Amino acid sequence: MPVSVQPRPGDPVITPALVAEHGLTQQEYDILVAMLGREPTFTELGIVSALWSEHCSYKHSRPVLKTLPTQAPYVLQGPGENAGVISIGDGLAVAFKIESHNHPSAVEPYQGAATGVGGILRDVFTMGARPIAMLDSLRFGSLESARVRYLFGGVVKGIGDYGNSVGIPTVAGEVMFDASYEGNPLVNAMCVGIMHERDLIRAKAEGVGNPIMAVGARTGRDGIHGASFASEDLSEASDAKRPRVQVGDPFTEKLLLEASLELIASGHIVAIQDMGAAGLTSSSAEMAARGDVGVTIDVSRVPVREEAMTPYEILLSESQERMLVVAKRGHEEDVRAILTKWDLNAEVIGEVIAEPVYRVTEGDRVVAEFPGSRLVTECPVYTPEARESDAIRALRERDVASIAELPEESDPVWTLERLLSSPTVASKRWAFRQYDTTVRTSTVVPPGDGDAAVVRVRGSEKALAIKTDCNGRYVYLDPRNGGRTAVAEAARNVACVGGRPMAITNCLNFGNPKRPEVFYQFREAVAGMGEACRALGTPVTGGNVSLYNENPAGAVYPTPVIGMVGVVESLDHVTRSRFPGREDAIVLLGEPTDELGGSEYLASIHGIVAGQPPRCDLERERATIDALLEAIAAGLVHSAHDCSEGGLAVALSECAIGDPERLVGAEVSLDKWSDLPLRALLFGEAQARIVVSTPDPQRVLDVAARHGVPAHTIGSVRPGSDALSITAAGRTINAPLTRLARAYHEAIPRLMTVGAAEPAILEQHPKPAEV
Amino acid sequence: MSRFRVSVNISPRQGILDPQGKAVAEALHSLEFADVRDVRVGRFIVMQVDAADGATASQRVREMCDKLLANPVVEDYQIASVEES
Amino acid sequence: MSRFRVSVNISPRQGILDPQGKAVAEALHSLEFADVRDVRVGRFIVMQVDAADGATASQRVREMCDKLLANPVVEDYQIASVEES
Amino acid sequence: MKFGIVTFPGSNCDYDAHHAVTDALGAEAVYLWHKSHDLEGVDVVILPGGFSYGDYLRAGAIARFSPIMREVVAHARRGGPVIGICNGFQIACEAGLLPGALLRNAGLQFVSEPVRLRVENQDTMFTNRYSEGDLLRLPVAHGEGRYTADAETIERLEGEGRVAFRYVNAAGEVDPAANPNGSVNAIAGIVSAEGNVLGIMPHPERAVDPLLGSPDGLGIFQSMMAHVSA
Ligand SMILES: Nc1ncnc2c1ncn2[C@@H]1O[C@H](COP(=O)(O)OP(=O)(O)O)[C@@H](O)[C@H]1O
Ligand SMILES: [Mg+2]
Repeated sequence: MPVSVQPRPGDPVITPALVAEHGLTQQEYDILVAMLGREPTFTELGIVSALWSEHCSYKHSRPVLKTLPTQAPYVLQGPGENAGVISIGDGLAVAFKIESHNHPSAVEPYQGAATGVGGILRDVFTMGARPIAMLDSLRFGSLESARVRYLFGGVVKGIGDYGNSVGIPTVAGEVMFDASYEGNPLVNAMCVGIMHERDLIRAKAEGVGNPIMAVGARTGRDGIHGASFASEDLSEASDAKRPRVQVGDPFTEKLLLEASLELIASGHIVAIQDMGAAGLTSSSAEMAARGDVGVTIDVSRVPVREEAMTPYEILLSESQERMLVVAKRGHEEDVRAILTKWDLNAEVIGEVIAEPVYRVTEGDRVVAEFPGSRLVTECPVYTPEARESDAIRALRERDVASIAELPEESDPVWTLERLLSSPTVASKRWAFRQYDTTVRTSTVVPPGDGDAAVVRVRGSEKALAIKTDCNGRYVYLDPRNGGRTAVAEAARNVACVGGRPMAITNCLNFGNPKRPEVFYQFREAVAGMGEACRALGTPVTGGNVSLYNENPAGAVYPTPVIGMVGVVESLDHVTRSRFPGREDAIVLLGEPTDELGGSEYLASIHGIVAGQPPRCDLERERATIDALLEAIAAGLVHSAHDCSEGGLAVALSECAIGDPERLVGAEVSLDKWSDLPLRALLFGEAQARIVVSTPDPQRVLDVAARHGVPAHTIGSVRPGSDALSITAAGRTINAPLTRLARAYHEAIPRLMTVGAAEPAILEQHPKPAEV
Repeated sequence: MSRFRVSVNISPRQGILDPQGKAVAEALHSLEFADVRDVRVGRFIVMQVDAADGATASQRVREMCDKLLANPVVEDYQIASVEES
Repeated sequence: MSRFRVSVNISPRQGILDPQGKAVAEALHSLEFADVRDVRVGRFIVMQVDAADGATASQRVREMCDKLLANPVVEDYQIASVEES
Repeated sequence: MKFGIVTFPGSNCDYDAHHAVTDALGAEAVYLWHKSHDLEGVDVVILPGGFSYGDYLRAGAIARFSPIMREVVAHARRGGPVIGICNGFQIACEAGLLPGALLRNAGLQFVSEPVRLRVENQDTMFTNRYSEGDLLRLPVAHGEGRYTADAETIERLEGEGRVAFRYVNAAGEVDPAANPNGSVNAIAGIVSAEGNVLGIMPHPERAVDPLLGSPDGLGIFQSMMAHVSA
């Protein structure tokens, strides 16, 4: 029998204006009315506005995401759960996921970034995995701006303070700076966890009569409508209806982490899920939909932090450090006992029911009811028009080879120093020095020592190699090629430390999908990613989409951040990027080209973002990775570093000066490529290139040849020397190591100490001085 | 021109979660201070300001709070005292 | 028995280096607040206390400070206000 | 011999300490729950690093009131060895097992990096496996590690040889640039007047394996082993 849903006394009446304010189109509203067979109550409108927001529903992205490869024999859990899971053998599995917190971080960088870390940690430990590593992928405007310094400083401190407190090492990431991210920084956090395959648990409500329990922190009015907020352009308008900032409590998170893992191991529960975006609403609706069961929730039983909270507020609150648990009937007390041990609450707030409805009550008054899981499954899906912007095509087609050199460039050392001190290239130690990188005593290769992080897996000879990457400039100028390149670079970085790339998670940061040029970028970039994942054998196990990354100035660069996980088969294979303290030969896998498009050289020396970005040849990438891994396994490789922003000259410099306490000289000859323009040879960003140092160059060349990878011995390490000397086109460039080191290591610290608004000054962060 | 000692109290906004206050309240309870609730932990800043008079001094400090000392997104501030020193 | 709102200021002892205060002062100077000096940053704690009267309430809070809220090795505290709420 | 590692709410290096003691040192270790009143007959108590009670209010301020701390203090008063690492050092100071306090880093930022320590006194139960002047490579990871105490206390610590470790540069010299937090006299670790309590900000338990950069921290655990079994 259909129960009657009445509006609560005091509920606002549903007007077109109110509907619009909830981000629903008229058409979506009609679908809702048709589904209900009546007008929704205010509470129901709130529920739907959250579930049908871009953030929760993926309504503009789902069809495109479906084209990504997700299969491999070792994939235990693909997209659709809180995190992806792959098997690494020995009965062990790895859960990992990346998530964005861009909009909250633009409003309140410290709390925005901190709660981003908290959310992604929960996504991983709710799979039954113990988090063992964090990564952060960040994009900001220019550090010349005080506002940007405030955002960068606040975000880094927020990530550090949260992860450090919970006790998860932050071991890798990247930071890039470009005007396109001004006002809309990107803050993507990735978490990697380890578990026994047998402990894998899914967020799927099951078992009629099983109690649904709210676990962890109490519910307050934090971040109500954060999910819809995350689905809007950042503008003055969103300032007004800004949700109250969510404040993270890493201490409670740590207790929740331990309690949840104990709970999962205890066998007292059937499902557990984070109350993340759209809080109680999305967690309960999604768990019900996955299990294809009905649920009923009584909001009056939810532990609250503030007085007189309405069902609407309780359902949509995004208070942090909360979990929704489906317990086994009769085990409520066992669940409560475990939570109590960790000083946390657990309250029964609802039940799994046979009747195919999603019902919310307040005491015995029904305040919301939807038929079955249609609420989740019948969310409208859009495939907007896609058209490339003529302006961007023109930029790509621009002939950048003809751009005149600056007079100063007659001295390539000047150019090299400029590149090394460009914040995008320069050492990020200022950031990761604030991250606990060694807690858990498993970090084999910490930030800055290798192209990816290496974290050992206790109780096995294996280790994990992990890294995030994406060059948004490449994607902007050529989305498909850029999407491929993002995956390829992440794979290359993982291979450089000795890891076999296994699978990816991804965070798709794009602008407003309703604009054809943006949706074009989205569709093409994802297509490119898919091609690369197929070619490199790294399926997609999950990810996150963040759209509407815009500000009055326009959209950010399309930035599909790739989080790659690889397996290092033996700890003997672990390889770092610095030159060793011995006279090794230097071998270049891959070849330079005349490509300059989209390069850091054009951007930071000429202030130009244009041209065809370096072509990504996936067959070549794969062969290069295979060759490198074979050489590493054969014990032939003492160091490996790929060429990315800044090209070969920057890569060689990083190998020489990466460790400020141990500068190592080198002597390199690039004469065999004298036909190439010098600047392309030194600073071009041709892909699929890796700088390797080896005691046995011939065997490395043989391995490369067998894989059809071009390779050349280009010089040797000179531990005694105090310069990096490069001979090219008949002339010799002598770059003093101390100058290169100063440029590379001091650039960001210098920038971060200018100006007033040093975010580190106060524990809570001072408002930036507007400039 | 004279010198004033100005002090400001900065505390988490009403309704904003204050994990520190929560932890302190719980600690106090376990120490048999059962009679305490709603603990909020903020910052206390004292400084010397040169100004023509007290009103100007406190006005200056307001500006400092708006610009740097307080984060309006999560904090409220209040000039606690202005004394000629 | 009534309820009082009691606030305490806890600040670094004289002679104890206060890098936060120093950094704030420098930041203020670079923001053209040339007229400020001797900035000290401490903690501001507000709480609700049930007590017979104001004197008892503030006495209770003193005990809390001696026991937990302030560290006598490096900090001084001062009851800033006691108001019936 | 048996090590007891206290797990406070928010401890996060208890696992690392357990790994160091069992896997690297090969001794027995048990976790001691903060609500417990039983030290389970351990020979050495380790107060591990982390963020007990979120480091809210002051690092270590709340943890010192945990039930288990009453037993730990009694154990120390009986002369039983206690080592406080990082947050454990802060807790030991708050609990009065060691003098002084650990304040916000002078640079105001959390600092995570390998540092160099010089062994200042080899005649303690925590350092007998080192020689004076030895240089150790250990990681630090803290935001509140600036050791402070009044002038007399510092004088006494120095005079009685109770400064066990100091931050130094590659040349083994005290150098502001090599002092990660601005500690008075570059103090990184001290022992109690009776010599049975060690507080150290850097993490010896994270430096027990060359694979992870340095085995230099193992000596502290071996020293305790030698002392207790002697
Ligand atoms: N935000 C960050 N957090 C942690 N580690 C970082 C961060 N940014 C850069 N790193 C580390 O710095 C090193 C260089 O990274 P990156 O600039 O991406 O080099 P590459 O371009 O060669 O991949 C890597 O070890 C990387 O993990
Ligand atoms: Mg790289």
